[in-house]
Amino acid sequence: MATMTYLQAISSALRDELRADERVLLMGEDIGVFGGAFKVTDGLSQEFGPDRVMDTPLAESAIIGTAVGAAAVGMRPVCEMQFSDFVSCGFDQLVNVAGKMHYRQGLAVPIVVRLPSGGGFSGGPFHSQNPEALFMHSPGIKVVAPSTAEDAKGLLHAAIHDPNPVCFMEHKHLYRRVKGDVPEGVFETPFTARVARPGEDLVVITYGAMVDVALQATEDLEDGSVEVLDLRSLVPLDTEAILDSVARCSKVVIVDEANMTCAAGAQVAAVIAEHAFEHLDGPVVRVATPDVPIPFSPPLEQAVLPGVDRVKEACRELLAY
Amino acid sequence: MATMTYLQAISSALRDELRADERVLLMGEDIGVFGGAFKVTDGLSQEFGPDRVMDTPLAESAIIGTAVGAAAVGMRPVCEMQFSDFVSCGFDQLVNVAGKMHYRQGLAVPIVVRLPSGGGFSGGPFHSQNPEALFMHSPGIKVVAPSTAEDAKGLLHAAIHDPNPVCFMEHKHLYRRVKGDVPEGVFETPFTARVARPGEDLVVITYGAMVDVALQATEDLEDGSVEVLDLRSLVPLDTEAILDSVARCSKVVIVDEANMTCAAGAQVAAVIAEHAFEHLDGPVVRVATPDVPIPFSPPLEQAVLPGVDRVKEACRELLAY
Amino acid sequence: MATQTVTPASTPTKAPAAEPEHLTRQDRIELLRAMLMMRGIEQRAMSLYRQGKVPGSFYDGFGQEAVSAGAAFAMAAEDRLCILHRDLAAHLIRGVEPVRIFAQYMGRADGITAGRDGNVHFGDRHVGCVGMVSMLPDMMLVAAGMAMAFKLRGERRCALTWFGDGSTSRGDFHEAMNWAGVQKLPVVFVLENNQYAYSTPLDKQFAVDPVRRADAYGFEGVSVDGNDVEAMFEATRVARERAVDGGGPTLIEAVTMRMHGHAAHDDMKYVPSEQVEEWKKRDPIERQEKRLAALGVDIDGLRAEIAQQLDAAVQEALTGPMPSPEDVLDGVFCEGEPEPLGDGRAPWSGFDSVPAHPGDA
Amino acid sequence: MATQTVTPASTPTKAPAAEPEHLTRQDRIELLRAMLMMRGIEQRAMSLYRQGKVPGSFYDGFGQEAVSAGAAFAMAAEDRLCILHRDLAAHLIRGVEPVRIFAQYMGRADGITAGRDGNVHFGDRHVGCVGMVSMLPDMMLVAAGMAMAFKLRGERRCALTWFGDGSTSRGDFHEAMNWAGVQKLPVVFVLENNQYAYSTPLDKQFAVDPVRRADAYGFEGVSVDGNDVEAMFEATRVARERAVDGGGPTLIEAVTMRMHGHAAHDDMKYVPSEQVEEWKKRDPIERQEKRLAALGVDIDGLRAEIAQQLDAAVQEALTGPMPSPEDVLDGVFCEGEPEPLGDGRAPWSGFDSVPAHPGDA
Ligand SMILES: Cc1ncc(C[n+]2csc(CCOP(=O)(O)OP(=O)(O)O)c2C)c(N)n1
Ligand SMILES: Cc1ncc(C[n+]2csc(CCOP(=O)(O)OP(=O)(O)O)c2C)c(N)n1
Ligand SMILES: [Mg+2]
Ligand SMILES: [Mg+2]
Repeated sequence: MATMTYLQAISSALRDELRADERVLLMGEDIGVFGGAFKVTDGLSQEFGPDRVMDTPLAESAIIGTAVGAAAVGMRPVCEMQFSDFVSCGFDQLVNVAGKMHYRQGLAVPIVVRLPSGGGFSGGPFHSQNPEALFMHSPGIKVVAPSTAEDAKGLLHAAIHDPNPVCFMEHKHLYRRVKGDVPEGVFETPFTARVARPGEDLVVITYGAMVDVALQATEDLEDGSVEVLDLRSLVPLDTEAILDSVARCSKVVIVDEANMTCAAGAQVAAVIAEHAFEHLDGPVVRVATPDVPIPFSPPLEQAVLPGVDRVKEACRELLAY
Repeated sequence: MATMTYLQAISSALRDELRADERVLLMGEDIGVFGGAFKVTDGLSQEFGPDRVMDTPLAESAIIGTAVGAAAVGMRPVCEMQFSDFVSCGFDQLVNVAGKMHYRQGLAVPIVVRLPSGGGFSGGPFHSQNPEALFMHSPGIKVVAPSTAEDAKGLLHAAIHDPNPVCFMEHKHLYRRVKGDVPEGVFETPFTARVARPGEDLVVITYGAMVDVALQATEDLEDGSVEVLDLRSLVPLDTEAILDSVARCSKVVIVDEANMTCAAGAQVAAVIAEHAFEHLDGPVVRVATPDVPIPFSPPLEQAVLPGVDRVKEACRELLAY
Repeated sequence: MATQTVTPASTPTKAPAAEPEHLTRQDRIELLRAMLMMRGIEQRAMSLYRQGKVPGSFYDGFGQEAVSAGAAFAMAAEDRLCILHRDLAAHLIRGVEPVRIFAQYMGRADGITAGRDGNVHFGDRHVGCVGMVSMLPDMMLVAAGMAMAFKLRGERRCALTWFGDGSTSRGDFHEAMNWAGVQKLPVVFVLENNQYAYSTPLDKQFAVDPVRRADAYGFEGVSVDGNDVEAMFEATRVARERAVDGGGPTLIEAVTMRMHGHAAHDDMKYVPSEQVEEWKKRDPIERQEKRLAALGVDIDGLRAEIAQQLDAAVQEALTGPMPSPEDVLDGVFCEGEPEPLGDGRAPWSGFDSVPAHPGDA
Repeated sequence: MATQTVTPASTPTKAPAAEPEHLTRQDRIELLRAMLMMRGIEQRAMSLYRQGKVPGSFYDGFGQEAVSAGAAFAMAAEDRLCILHRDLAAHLIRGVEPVRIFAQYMGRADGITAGRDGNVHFGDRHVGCVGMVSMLPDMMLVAAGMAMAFKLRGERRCALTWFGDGSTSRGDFHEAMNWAGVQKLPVVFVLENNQYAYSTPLDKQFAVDPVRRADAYGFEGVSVDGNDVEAMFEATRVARERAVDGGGPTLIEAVTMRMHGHAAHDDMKYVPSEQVEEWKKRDPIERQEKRLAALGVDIDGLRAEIAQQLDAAVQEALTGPMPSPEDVLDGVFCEGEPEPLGDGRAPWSGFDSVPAHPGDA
């Protein structure tokens, strides 16, 4: 066990993989000499050389497209989007080339696309997005979103070992604010949900940065005992764990940071409305960012991002239902 | 009133707008001399000239990006993606430049992006997609999806008159198979839902090509009287009409052709699970395309697309619930 | 357009070429065979389409057979290809059986994609090919990525892909060209300039012949008579040598003409008949036949042999089953170990001599 | 790199230029004023950032002031601009008040975007500017689209945008260049070659200086000393004339150096100190000051006047309110009639003479 930040956990997973598997190759803008916009790859180019920790041209479509090609001939590329927002520029290669390859022709595409995502620090409309739902809606792409340091490392190892395209949603706001014990060496965290805190009267289903918000919002709720379910993986989605929590708690609040419409939370709500109807003792409540670009100025950003108060309020109301 | 096909209705709306408003400009690949891959713009370049019915280079990002610029200085561009699948190549310009412009700086972007979408004719994985949910999840973009000839014309007029980016989902499978009476001249269909057939025991909520499937599947159901709600507009989503139907019918089947996860239907289900919980007498059932690329071969494609039988079966089961 | 003038000029002079340095008599016959097979398959597929046995739409490369035949013939077994929609001969040279291609067109279980993808959207991974997606020219980046891996691993291998004149307008063309230039990758880009992008003529796609762009990306660009299969082979052979020797990418512009509509439904009204007439005179198959006839090759015999083979393949394909919907949901994700791409057929005699490719595997 | 050699060569000779043909004494002072204001604003904003009054990150254009000042100065009131993140002087020339820029940086209600977008991500639509998005170089297509509309409507107007060396690697660069070339659009593309894309040096972005690409797109490409504001003006003036006269686009490469880190957090360790030292000698403001001092202009007076003005603007901006969350959900969509872009300030004396722009409006 070692204590490290969420960011250090990601770096350490990358280092371990580069050491263990010569097929692993990191690609991205400014990830080499500079160590990446967030310093996630700091020191790796010095240790493994510019060929394996590659500074690429400013070209997201090319980063993903060439990674697909390299993967097709046996490499295990791990691509970094400098901010998850910029994956919009490589969207086509990811959903149409990488995502559909195996179904169409049985050719595996083992690539990982690291997506530093999320808001909370005045990044504004283009440095705060949470694009995971776009990839949940695109067949053939796995999507994981760690909320703890341990899961950040374990899910990244599992993603790199996975023979499919995996979007690794790493939340920028957790990079240095979340710390935790992480097992030594290479280990895999399964693409399944995790009960972050057991409870009986209501379950908050969430992932990524909102897990911590949910835990804070519900730790001292005198109105009832609240479970927090950390999805960890969005594709595959752990429907069993979701339905199990709902069956036990009968009340659900779903929290995600992405814009509300057609978000991951919408899918979770739909699954519950269809498959857990009998167990529901109240409406399936959602807390998410309304359908606006993420504004820059702190008072505006704080007004749209789901925070502890909004989640607490939602839980209180539902418990009282 | 004139009787025309869904395709003719779209062409006639484009012709009327080109005649009525010199700011209107059509842009797309092969839409000029050739009249478009589906002949939607047939004859328009001859009538209005190559400047107003513009054959563009093969470049979706440029089609949308230059349309944004033209709109910013007073034009009303209507872009055609040759197939909706190819909007993936212009995705960034649409969601990040067009979609966020007005919120960020109060500058309107009156463009329409026509998206010939949907499957049913062995188009395969790249000529059958239904990308509407991607744009529902991206703030600042309106999304409409007509199911009848009249709505195809009225919604397209309204979309072109709208000062915002509008994705106009025109279903390829309806082009020549749907015929109907269409009022003469320019008229606007509001971005609201429409009760396609009133009913009392169950409501099927759907849009686009699935409206016809829903009507067929439920016309002769002895098990109960089924309402069919045609959403017509996905952004804005007519929540009022949805909740009203649910309040009256108490049972809901949601049908969409897109891949199921995070689709429009997921959003509709989530809205109902949160805001119509009291009125539900059964689970919110969804019928959609499973999360696979749309296969080419007829027996495979038919196995994944929602059809009359699957919808009928779903309604029967829910009515019996 | 530059391209328009380039070709007619270069042709008559080049046509009756002397025995080419790098092609044996047998090689030259194989080139013709590949072109004849391609045309024969596409003609049969077109009538199957008209009979309603080929679902969806149908695309062919009539008149462009030399481009894919000549280029693919220069590729080694361990090289990797992304073959496009006018390039059927490349699949044949790599070793794909005609019966599986007919099955592919008809959406049958025995097709390369087992009915999951359609018509030309396939590549047989067992012979080192990655099947194209529709989005053009996305495969340029995939080919560049394979070449990047070869270079990183120090392998003497090369990747090759084709794309059309219209596809050069897309951003991915640029990102691939620039990336390949910056990293000096062992990749060959074959620009198939067939004068049209669907209905759109060249002057609506670019102001300057895109072969001139190669220079601005820091590598070689050559314009070749795309209707001369031996010229296509030679240009590609040179480009491949440069690639595996560390000399970087090459852009080969194959100047040719799309002699059929964009797809089966397209009547090509937008093409001036003089243009078609002009290019009819330059049919790549006739040209190669003339050359070989002069060498005493029995052309009729070859044609008959191929016709018989293809008719049999059609019959066999017609008896094949349609895919079963049972497992239609399987395979979205890969479970277990990925199956690597296999090597392809490399019939060129130049590959017989082992020392030519030390260290390949 | 070609770019590296171009500059030092051209500088010393050009530096003490004779009275330029198209610039009055007052024009030359205005160019200096714009650069001084830009530097003064960014220096003050940087300390506001260090004091925690500027949220998020902060980008500046220290050392590149001549690029935006010189280019924007050649633009007419009715022209339209997409201004990028190193180009503050362009906003000032178009007429944006410093106080609103400070408010913008601090996310205040009086900022150009009223706190909705941050730092350099703004453009004042009232002065004919469309604010940049982060995705680079997306605005090239927006500028091309505005130019397309001007051409379709037969207006003698021009669109201009800036972008960096790194941005030339993206597909949208190509799609915009190609589209502008095919349609011969009245657009000016200013390639701001400041030697780095964040930490990435030029040789990792391209093998050949991208100014050489213009030729392959069918239009003019010129390389200019980006640290000479009068040279920037002149190149842009010529490009604009060409544009409005129907001569098509121009790519202007402004060769300069990013003298600060990519953003406030970036210590630039990756830049060799000799490179910085070399470029320090070529400061664009010092150079213009030398020229004007030689003409007897009171530089100190000008500096003092600007310092006073900016200090006052900072104080005023600091008193401005933060935006209220009440209407945070409004304005995602436009309701009612779109408000058109307004015309901007066009201080160049050349625009005083009406006949120069007949038919403009
Ligand atoms: C990104 C993208 N946009 C649109 C299309 C639709 N489309 C299919 S083929 C074609 C024309 C392609 O022209 P070219 O690149 O010259 O290839 P050719 O068919 O002439 O060989 C178009 C526009 C596509 N396949 N991909
Ligand atoms: C599409 C895209 N990818 C990544 C980024 C992140 N990013 C911001 S600035 C920058 C470097 C830009 O370099 P250059 O184009 O030379 O402009 P400069 O900052 O040097 O003026 C990068 C990679 C971005 N803004 N857009
Ligand atoms: Mg072509
Ligand atoms: Mg730069």
